[in-house]
Amino acid sequence: MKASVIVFPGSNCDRDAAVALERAMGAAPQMVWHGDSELPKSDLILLPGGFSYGDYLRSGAMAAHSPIMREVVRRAEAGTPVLGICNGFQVLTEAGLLPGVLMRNATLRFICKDVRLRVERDDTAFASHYKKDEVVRIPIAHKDGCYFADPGTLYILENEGRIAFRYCEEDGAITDAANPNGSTGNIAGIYNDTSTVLGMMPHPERLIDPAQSGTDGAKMFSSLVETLH
Amino acid sequence: MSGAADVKPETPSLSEELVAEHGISPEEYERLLEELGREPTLTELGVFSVMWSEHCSYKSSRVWLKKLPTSGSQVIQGPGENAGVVSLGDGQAAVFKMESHNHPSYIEPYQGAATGVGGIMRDVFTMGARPIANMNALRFGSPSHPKTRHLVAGVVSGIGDYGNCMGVPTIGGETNFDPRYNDNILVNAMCVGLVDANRIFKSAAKGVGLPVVYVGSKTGRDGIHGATMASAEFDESSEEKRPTVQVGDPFTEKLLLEACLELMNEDVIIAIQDMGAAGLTSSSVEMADKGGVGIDLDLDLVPMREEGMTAYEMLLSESQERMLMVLKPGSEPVAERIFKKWELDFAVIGKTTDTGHFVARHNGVVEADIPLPALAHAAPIYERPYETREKLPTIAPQDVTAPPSILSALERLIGSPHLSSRRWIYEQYDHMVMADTVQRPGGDAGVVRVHGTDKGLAVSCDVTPRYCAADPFEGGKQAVAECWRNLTATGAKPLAITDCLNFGNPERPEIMGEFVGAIEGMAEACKVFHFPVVSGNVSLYNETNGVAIPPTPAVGGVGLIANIAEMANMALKADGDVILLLGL
Amino acid sequence: MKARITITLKPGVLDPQGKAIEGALHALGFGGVEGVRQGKFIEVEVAESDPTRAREEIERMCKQLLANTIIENYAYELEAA
Amino acid sequence: MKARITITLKPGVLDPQGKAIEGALHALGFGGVEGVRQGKFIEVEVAESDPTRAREEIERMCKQLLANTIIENYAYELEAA
Ligand SMILES: Nc1ncnc2c1ncn2[C@@H]1O[C@H](COP(=O)(O)OP(=O)(O)O)[C@@H](O)[C@H]1O
Repeated sequence: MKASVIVFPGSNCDRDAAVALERAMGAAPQMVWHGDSELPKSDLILLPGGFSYGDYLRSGAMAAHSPIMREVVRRAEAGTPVLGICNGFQVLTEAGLLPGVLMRNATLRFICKDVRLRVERDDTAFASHYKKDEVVRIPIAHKDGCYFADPGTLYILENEGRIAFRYCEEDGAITDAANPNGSTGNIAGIYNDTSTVLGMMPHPERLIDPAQSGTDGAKMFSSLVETLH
Repeated sequence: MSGAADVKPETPSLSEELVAEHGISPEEYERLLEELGREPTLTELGVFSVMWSEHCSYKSSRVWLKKLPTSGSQVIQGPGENAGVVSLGDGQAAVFKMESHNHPSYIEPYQGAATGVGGIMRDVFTMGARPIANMNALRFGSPSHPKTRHLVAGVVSGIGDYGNCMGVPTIGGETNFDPRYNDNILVNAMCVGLVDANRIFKSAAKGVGLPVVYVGSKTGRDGIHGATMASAEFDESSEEKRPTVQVGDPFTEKLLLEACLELMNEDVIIAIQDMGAAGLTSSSVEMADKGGVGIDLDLDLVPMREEGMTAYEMLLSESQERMLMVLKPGSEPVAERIFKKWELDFAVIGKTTDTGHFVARHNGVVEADIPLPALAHAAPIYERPYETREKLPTIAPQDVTAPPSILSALERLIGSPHLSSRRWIYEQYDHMVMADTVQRPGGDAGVVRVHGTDKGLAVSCDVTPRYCAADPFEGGKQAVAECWRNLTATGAKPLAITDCLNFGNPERPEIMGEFVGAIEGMAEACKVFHFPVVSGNVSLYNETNGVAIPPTPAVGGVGLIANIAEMANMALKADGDVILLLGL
Repeated sequence: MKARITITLKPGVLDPQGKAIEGALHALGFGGVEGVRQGKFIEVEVAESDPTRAREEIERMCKQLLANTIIENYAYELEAA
Repeated sequence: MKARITITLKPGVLDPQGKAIEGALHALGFGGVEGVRQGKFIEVEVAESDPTRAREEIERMCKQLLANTIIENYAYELEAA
């Protein structure tokens, strides 16, 4: 399996994502500079977290126009799986690969902490090692993670089963108290209409080995490797 | 260089007020005239004022700082460079330093704290290290003071936004409240970086005729000393010429970090220095002085953000996210390519010389021409008088009235701002980015894994100002000891400390007494523990209307955990475990 | 020419910043305040001196980058620089 | 009454956002663009219907909360709601 991690100016979870991929794949992914217009052959494209362009103007807005994104969009439309984590999710919405937007957290503050997620689907390349309705612990670290979409879009997302993860209580209950950032429907991650593009605010790459105090994130990478090898 | 004729500008006699507004005393001015052999130009006066300032020259503290032990087999670089360096074994080293940004944070809490974090990270990556952990030690006024809430919110989000954007985890710190900080809050930021021990970069510009290179952001009128406004040269109606608050740009700093580390992989840098306080002046003077050479700057070549800036303003500007480097001749294109890739400014703005002078030209005029020793070594050093305050009486336990009930006492303690949870603060800091945080904030020390190894670096910031106020010597000792304990509590072997000595006005003997006492106490503890000081910072004059802050010698320690599998933490692990109380 | 662009959230889009400001204004004693909304204000100078073409250019900038038209509206004024 | 308040960085104050937006516009092919500055735009409704008193109220809001007068300027227009 060949994976590419896109590096934008201001990306800062690119190394973390590469470490997680390498651990799962047994080989290092290719790091691709945003200014390149050529993307090597890839079975998976990962847009990492960070603050591309400082998150100035709107998170992800400027990165969405980087030269490499034209190629990412083309590949995504041709079916190559794309995973956007945190800032990567913001870039995917700004680039139009996923619907909706990520707005300022309801608290208006940056939040870094572990949250519980309920796995809504286990039939995708990203989540096959999880079980539907399983509750996992994954950290978030963002200021703009409040997912918003118009009612029509939300209706489609819900009806087509395109919600990937929701913020939840330890027992899986979807409550306001478990919602860290005000996201509509406690949405933490969504798929595109072919379930090949996933955007999520939580950082699975930060909990992949016991020294980090948890491994719930590792299954995402092992799912991908098993499905895409 | 343009080879411009050495035209000297008109040198009108500088008024006494102007000299005083530059913080130069009449005796210091006499000394300046002697060193220079003539009257300074306004630009030269500005240069002297920053180089001879307390901040740059350590004129009140230097004699006492010598008391701190600074050596040990683990020490690779003690005080004197941008940051201290200790060995971690296996050819790796930790680079760290703590610095204050107190006054700017009181004026504009968000930007002041943000630029403080930016500055300390530059100190660390200038040495070739990738920053891997940040800490911060904060002191605010009374929680009920009308300004406190605003200051806390601004400082915390400023620290968070800068560190988060840089992608460096903030893994701990400390926070105190005391009414004596009402008008003088303290914002001390610490950064720890990781470097290969054989790839450490320093600031001595050794060699003549070498290109002096400016990189990073453009220069604007940020943070220029207020005294400039008094000068007749400025048109007071011109709002645009007002010196302005420094605004941080963490995005540019992130690019600067990556570009510098990329260039450091090429073998072309002879010396590098970040532009911190007193920007272009102190960085070029320090590099030239350490290298034993002269330096010639052509200010026309400095990348500018605003039009019409004078030499004075350019030399004193504190615009952030800038670096000065001396390169091997001929390597400019290599460096330029890298900085252009990262979309940063790059300009050759001068060269090293054999004149032993600091020379700055602008528009064909020599605006400053000063022998370097006058700036670097002739700076006055004071042995200020000090008096040791009488010790406060010891309180005997039986004289203290017992609380009505243990439970209510406990409630009061837990509910007090001094002991309440700091989660509200550290959740605003990304403490997990880089994916190597193995002990998050909330424990005794933060711990990050040394990337790709089983080793861990434990970091802790400590001081209890209350103790220092009661007895500076014991308080200084205690700060070092607490830091030592916090590190050892994770299973780390403490290696060395950095410090940030925050005090009131040193011209008052009782304040100087606090300073002396705290240093002597710290020195004693450091000796006993073999816990040397490898870097640090002094912040004096933290007082308003005669009310000084409590003596606050913040200590930041770093320790090494050989194998993180054996690390200890605070969590109680299982029912039925035995709890032991150790110590006196 | 110089453009002064205001970007505002569409009606119906939640505005936590505006709400927080409103709360803070109430706390400061500005009781009668309501309907606070926060947007962006961007100034841009374009080389184009023909108003019609300048307008077109600004429109494109807004649509492509400056505003996220899913949630935001934009408006602008042009003046000779 | 309704106030439309624009808050801008004082001249000379570094505007990292404006700088980054300018860079992005250049990369998108808007070559002639310069002097990009980003500020805030805030809409507020006040109960006060007397323009003079409404102005006073808005001034106080700007000074006390909406603008950070150390680095920002503010300006506003009032209109009947
Ligand atoms: N300003 C801060 N930034 C980050 N973490 C902080 C800050 N202040 C306190 N903390 C964290 O909160 C915890 C409790 O702080 P404190 O009560 O000051 O510590 P101590 O146990 O050393 O007295 C510690 O883990 C500390 O690292």
